[in-house]
Amino acid sequence: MGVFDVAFLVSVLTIAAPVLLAANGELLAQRAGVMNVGLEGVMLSGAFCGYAVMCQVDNQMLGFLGGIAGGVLGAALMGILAIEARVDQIVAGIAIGILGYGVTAFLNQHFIPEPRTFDPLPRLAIPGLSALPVIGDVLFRQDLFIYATAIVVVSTAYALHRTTWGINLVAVGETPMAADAAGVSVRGVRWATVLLAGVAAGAAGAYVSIGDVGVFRDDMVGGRGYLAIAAVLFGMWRLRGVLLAVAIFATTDAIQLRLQSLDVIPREVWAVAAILLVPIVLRLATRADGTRTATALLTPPRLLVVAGSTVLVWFAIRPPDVSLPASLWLAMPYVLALVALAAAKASRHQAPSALTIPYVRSEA
Amino acid sequence: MTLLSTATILGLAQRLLTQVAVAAVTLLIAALLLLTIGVSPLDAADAFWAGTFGSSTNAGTTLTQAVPLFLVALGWIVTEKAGRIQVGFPGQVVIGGCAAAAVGLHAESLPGPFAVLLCAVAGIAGGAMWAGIVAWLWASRGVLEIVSSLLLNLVAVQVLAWLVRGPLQGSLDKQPQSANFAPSTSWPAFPQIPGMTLSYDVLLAPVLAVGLVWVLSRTTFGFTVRASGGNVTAARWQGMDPVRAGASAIVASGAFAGLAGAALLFAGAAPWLSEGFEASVGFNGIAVALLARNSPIGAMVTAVVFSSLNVGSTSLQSLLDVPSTLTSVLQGAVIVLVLIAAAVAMRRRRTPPPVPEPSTLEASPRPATAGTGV
Amino acid sequence: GCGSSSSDSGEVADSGTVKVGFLSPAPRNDGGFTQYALVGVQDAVDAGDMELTSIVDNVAESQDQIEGLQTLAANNDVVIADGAVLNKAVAVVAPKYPDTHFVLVASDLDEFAENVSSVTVAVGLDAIVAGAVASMRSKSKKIGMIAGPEVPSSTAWYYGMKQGAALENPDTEVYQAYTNDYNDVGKAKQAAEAMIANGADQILSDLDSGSEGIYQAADAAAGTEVYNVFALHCDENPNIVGSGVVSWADVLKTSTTEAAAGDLPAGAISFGLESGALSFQFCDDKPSAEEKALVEKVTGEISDGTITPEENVLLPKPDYDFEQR
Amino acid sequence: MTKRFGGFIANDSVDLEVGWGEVHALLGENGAGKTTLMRIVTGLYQPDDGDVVVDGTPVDFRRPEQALRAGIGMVHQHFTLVPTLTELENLALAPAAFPVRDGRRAALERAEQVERESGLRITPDRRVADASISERQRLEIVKLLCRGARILIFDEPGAALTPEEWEELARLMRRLADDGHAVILISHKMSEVFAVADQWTVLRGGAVAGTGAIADTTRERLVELMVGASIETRRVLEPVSPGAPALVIRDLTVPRDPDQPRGPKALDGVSLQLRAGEILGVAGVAGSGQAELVDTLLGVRRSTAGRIELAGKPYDDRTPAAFYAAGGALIAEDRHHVGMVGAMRLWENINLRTLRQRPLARRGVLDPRAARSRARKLMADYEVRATSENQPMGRLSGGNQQKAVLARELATSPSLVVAVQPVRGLDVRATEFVYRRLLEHRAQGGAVLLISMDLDEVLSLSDRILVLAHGRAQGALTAAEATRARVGELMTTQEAS
Ligand SMILES: Nc1ncnc2c1ncn2[C@@H]1O[C@H](COP(=O)(O)OP(=O)(O)OP(=O)(O)O)[C@@H](O)[C@H]1O
Ligand SMILES: Nc1ncnc2c1ncn2[C@@H]1O[C@H](COP(=O)(O)OP(=O)(O)OP(=O)(O)O)[C@@H](O)[C@H]1O
Ligand SMILES: [Mg+2]
Ligand SMILES: [Mg+2]
Repeated sequence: MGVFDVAFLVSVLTIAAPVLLAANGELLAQRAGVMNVGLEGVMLSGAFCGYAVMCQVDNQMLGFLGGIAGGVLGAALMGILAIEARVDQIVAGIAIGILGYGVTAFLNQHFIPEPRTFDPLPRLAIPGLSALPVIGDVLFRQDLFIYATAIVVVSTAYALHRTTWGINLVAVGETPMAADAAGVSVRGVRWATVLLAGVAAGAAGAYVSIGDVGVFRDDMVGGRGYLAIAAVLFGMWRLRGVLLAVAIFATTDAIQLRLQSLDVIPREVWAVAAILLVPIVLRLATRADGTRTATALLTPPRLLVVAGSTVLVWFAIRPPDVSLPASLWLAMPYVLALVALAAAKASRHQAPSALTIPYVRSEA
Repeated sequence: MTLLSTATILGLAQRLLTQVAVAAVTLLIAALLLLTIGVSPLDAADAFWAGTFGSSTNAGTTLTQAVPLFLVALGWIVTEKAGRIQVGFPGQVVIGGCAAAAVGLHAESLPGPFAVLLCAVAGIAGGAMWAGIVAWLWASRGVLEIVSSLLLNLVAVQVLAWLVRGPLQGSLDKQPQSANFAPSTSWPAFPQIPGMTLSYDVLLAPVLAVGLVWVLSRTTFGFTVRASGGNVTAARWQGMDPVRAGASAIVASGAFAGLAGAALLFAGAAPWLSEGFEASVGFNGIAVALLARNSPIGAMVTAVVFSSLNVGSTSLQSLLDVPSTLTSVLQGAVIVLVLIAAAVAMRRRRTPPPVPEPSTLEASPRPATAGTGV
Repeated sequence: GCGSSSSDSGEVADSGTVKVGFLSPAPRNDGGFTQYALVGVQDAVDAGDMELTSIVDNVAESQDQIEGLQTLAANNDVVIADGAVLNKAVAVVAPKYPDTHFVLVASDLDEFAENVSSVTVAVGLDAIVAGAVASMRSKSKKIGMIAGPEVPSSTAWYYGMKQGAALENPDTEVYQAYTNDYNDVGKAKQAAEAMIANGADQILSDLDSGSEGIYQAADAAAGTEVYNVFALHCDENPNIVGSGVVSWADVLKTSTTEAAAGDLPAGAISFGLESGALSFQFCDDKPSAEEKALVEKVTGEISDGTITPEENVLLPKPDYDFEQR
Repeated sequence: MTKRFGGFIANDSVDLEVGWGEVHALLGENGAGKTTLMRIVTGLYQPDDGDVVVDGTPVDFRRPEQALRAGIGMVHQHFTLVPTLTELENLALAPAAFPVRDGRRAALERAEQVERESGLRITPDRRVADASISERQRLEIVKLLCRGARILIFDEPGAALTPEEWEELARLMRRLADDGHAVILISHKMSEVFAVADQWTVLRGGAVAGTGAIADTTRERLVELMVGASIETRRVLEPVSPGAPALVIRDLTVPRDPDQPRGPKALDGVSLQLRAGEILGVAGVAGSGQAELVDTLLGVRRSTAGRIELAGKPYDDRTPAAFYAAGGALIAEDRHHVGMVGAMRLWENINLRTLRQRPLARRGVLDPRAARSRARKLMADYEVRATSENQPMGRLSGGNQQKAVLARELATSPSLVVAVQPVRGLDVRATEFVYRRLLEHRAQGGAVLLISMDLDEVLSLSDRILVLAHGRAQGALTAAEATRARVGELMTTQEAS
């Protein structure tokens, strides 16, 4: 009985997709200087609006459009507060989080008389590619949303690095004064990215409700919005970093669900954990000038990591008869993220300088 | 001279007007929402008042519940002054509460005041320790405090989930709750108030507010913290240690949050540890501080406003069957409106901010050129 | 709509009408535990001279629960505290309102109180039957249970199924998984997929609206069968075999009616198989004769004491007045 | 044009007329309103009253973009570049009609065209953060030219440049004017003004004090218009017999990149000695190691070899705190970044160090009243103009910020003053004032390490001059030996292979 089989990989993708899409949108907004900690509320708005539209027309395409509209609505509120009224973005985000929950739950209770269920998005096999062993099943037998997410991520990479728009966006988040002086509308760029983030979060929310399972429940986004924000921060505002972060989160989450059902942690899990620790150890052993030494490992925190990996290797050879509490597994992605950040000495990739700082050109 | 004073009066009047306008709009929205579900707004106002300040018992509850919010707000203010963006309050409240609970469950034999103090100290230590991780990661590993604190929040939730199912589990039917704390460990309540709902910990609020203002404005530590917050590089070049100042500020803010955790458990009505005891105090505390424009004194007022929203919503539910979701809507709407009002009020008086300072989100506590690293 | 009526607040009416208040940590439309309980209370209210004055739902935090209970207690004769986590909050509030009768659902108080009756259902007994049936129907001899938070009333299903499965076939493996939320459909789906990938082909869902996720996982994996709890939902999905039916509505109707009449004894009351509140039921076309017989047999043996519940299958008995119905 | 900030009138019915093909100098004391006026012209501020007319058409700019469209561009003192982007990307930064296109290619073409026309060359793939000040300035100009600016405004462009760089810029300004552009130059240096400008306008207290052609005026007349009186600018270095060594540096070696101790060196075996009562000038083109020397003295950068002695004692444990404790003071080059906290009040900034010590602080508790009154006294002594000591430092005009920094650094009677470009951005009077202060300091037995790229400044103030080139000390000259030619020759010594 393998823990890491095809079904596992598929579930990693399913868990990752909505978080990734939302994080991708949020990344754009944050690179332009606007952080929306109320992303959870925006996703909920998308989830509910998608569901509400489905209840009316029972058409998934329109449902997703409804979800996107819901996301844009939430994002527009953020835009008004952060860009127009220039209030503190963190409080604005908190408010949007509360509102997103309250409004959707309220409308759901009072305006949708009977809870409905719909079919989730069908899985589409891509002819040819889906026949490939393992990869075919994992990557090319997915639903439309997952394909769309992949396309969006690739286009984001392109837009950020290969277009004038990307340059303008980075400038607006980094030195808005310079962008303004060059005639780039700081307001315009920020609005565009905030609304795009709303589109992404709305679609991701709609996937959580009508795409993945076909129902809506109060608060059903269940923290995915916060996870998306954590991914952007942990990814150090780089698309690659965000991808990695979401992959780590999704993988540990999927493992966690797997392992809960088993009484004993199988050997392969220990092996994978040990393998994951190796790059961290190497990293810690690397001096600033690039040389590797064993002596660099002799500080207490580093010794701890080394000792930990030794234990893991031992466990991989002789699995101990333990099952760990679910909480430990649930906390694992975040602990891993912290260890990775500490090991990476992440100071080089910095936050966009103008993140959360409203742009005021002169006395208004 | 006269011109100036007229301007000041006009400004004041304008601010007052916007406040009134906000209140009016919020009430209007509330009234409309209530009407859609068939509740008379007047009844609702009545129930809200009754639940929050209508009786001294309820007023006590409202004030007591404002204390943790206020403490977290103070924590935010400290880090804000130091130019750090630490959002780990939910986690620090949780861990502070857990530490306090762990001590409190074993402190029944101690005399009352001593046990109360010990639990408070344990809470402070727990919160400070949890924030200490953030501070360490920032100061010596260059990890952005906003990132690590956010991740640690998510870890703290799991620590609590494990504790109440494992080591601290203590109810007859194995619910994820601890046993009740001994009465001797709880903050005493004002005996004058029926129901003993007002704990003495409210006295912490004015004392700590004034204390914090004093520390920030009148001590070299506060001065160093503010200078570091204003311009890290300049502080360093002027012979201060902005890394230490920033790290101390983060730890201090964690201590405030930890104390809030202890207050939630030992000064509230529910003397036991359970999942979710944090009750969003961590994030709402930030809002409390920001709505008070980061003034410790102002935060006392905004904390009471927030807590009355919360207490009042419970009473709206139980008296008029107003659904809890509606009260969330109202809470969100109030924050949004207050934010907009503050922005409008500031618009007039706003001059451009001083020459751009280096970003407050700057990751590396030392400039990249520094060779004196660890 | 929730079909509740608003009322004037104020003192408990002098008239004969008994005022009832209801408080729940979950949303009232959770499609499960809370919703069934409300149906029972409503039935009782409709049948007797009672009035359901208000429903306070979605109160997750202890302080809010205490406040909610207090406000309800001040304005009602009977207060239903519908959820195991309310045990401590009821213990705090009840002594302050000696004239109000509290009905605590699905949990016991740590200490006896004159004006509190706790009503629980021995779901673990149902789970034994369900476990035996699932084990018999399983081809892979791997069965599982998925619940929300890991709390005793959920783990009871797991331990019961384990005991029941062992009765039928000692080699059957039983898995458990917790999504931490009775209503998170997506998580439930993923948990079910993981369990199916581990080989399980019979899954019991101790979830409310989260069950939908399990149905979908089962739809995607041929041969997977699903069991519900609390009520039969045969029309919701073709893969549903049956349900460990727990009639919370009946339990609550009985309790509310008795409490209103002043007949409900203080202390703990556990509803078991005999009371009819608990039974394992099949969807019509599903069971073979053999399986039907198995249900009869196990149910009988539990009732006559041949099968005694193992550790964790039943919640621990409180040391005060306890009544098994 | 009239512009008010609250009750304060920064521009008071100012008239300014600039013709095509001329270089127009805009002069005035610190805080006279020059920058404010130009910010209005470029759409950064909205005027309270008045019009801007371009080519006979009244225009109304709400955004810098509109000004740029009308052909007006400004090189700000604080560059409007994005440090994390490359030079080319900074050029490509523009509102794009069709944003999914990659504007880099077009930008490169335009940059090449500008290079052909004006000779200005950029390094497309270098990150702006890695470029020097003059390289950034050049990029700013290229940016404006690429966008088709015909009226170019330079706000104190000379302040950050070496003499050579200034010469080059001056030639460029002339050429632009000859090509028919209009150039507005804000400057405090008469030499600069007389070298390039055709016309002048002097602002005083926000109003126009006079205007005319350069050919018809004299320095003295302009200075008088600016400050209301003529200024004694002749300086005689009274001979002072130098005392004990205040600063000794032996064989100091500092790597360019702290992460690569064995990589290229910013300072390579530099030695120097500075005695009490002496001003040692350090001359050199930008990037010759001056910044690293200061960093190392302050302890924010590590040396790989060499010793430093401060006031006769070894100074090995180098930190800013130890530097000040040993009697050091620093007038930093980049005051915004390292010298002040813009959001804090003037009195706090003036007392940034003293506020943490006796007598302004006892046992960690401050005495704000005493600190305020000390600040007021220093403001009077050093002629810092501000509405009050409570004004946020960032709201002072640039020159007054510099004076506040001077007050802070000189008032504690340090034994060693490290002064880096001390008069950057100061008006004539303030400049004279600073020089006087430094000389007074010297006369009282203080030592001054004067680091400047302005040769005249170094030559006129120093007892001895050390020339840095490529991180090496190329020679130490006494005041008597030092001539412009001799120093200039040493400064441009080619790197030994
Ligand atoms: N945004 C503002 N808010 C308030 N006061 C301002 C603002 N901008 C400028 N001032 C004030 O207006 C006056 C004129 O400033 P301005 O920057 O135009 O002077 P300047 O002539 O450029 O001086 P300097 O030579 O020092 O650069 C100063 O007293 C300054 O403090
Ligand atoms: N955003 C702002 N808010 C308030 N005042 C400002 C702002 N930007 C500039 N000022 C004021 O405008 C004036 C000119 O600013 P600028 O940055 O051009 O300074 P400067 O005097 O030219 O500086 P320097 O001498 O350092 O080169 C200063 O008085 C400054 O305080
Ligand atoms: Mg200026
Ligand atoms: Mg200036």
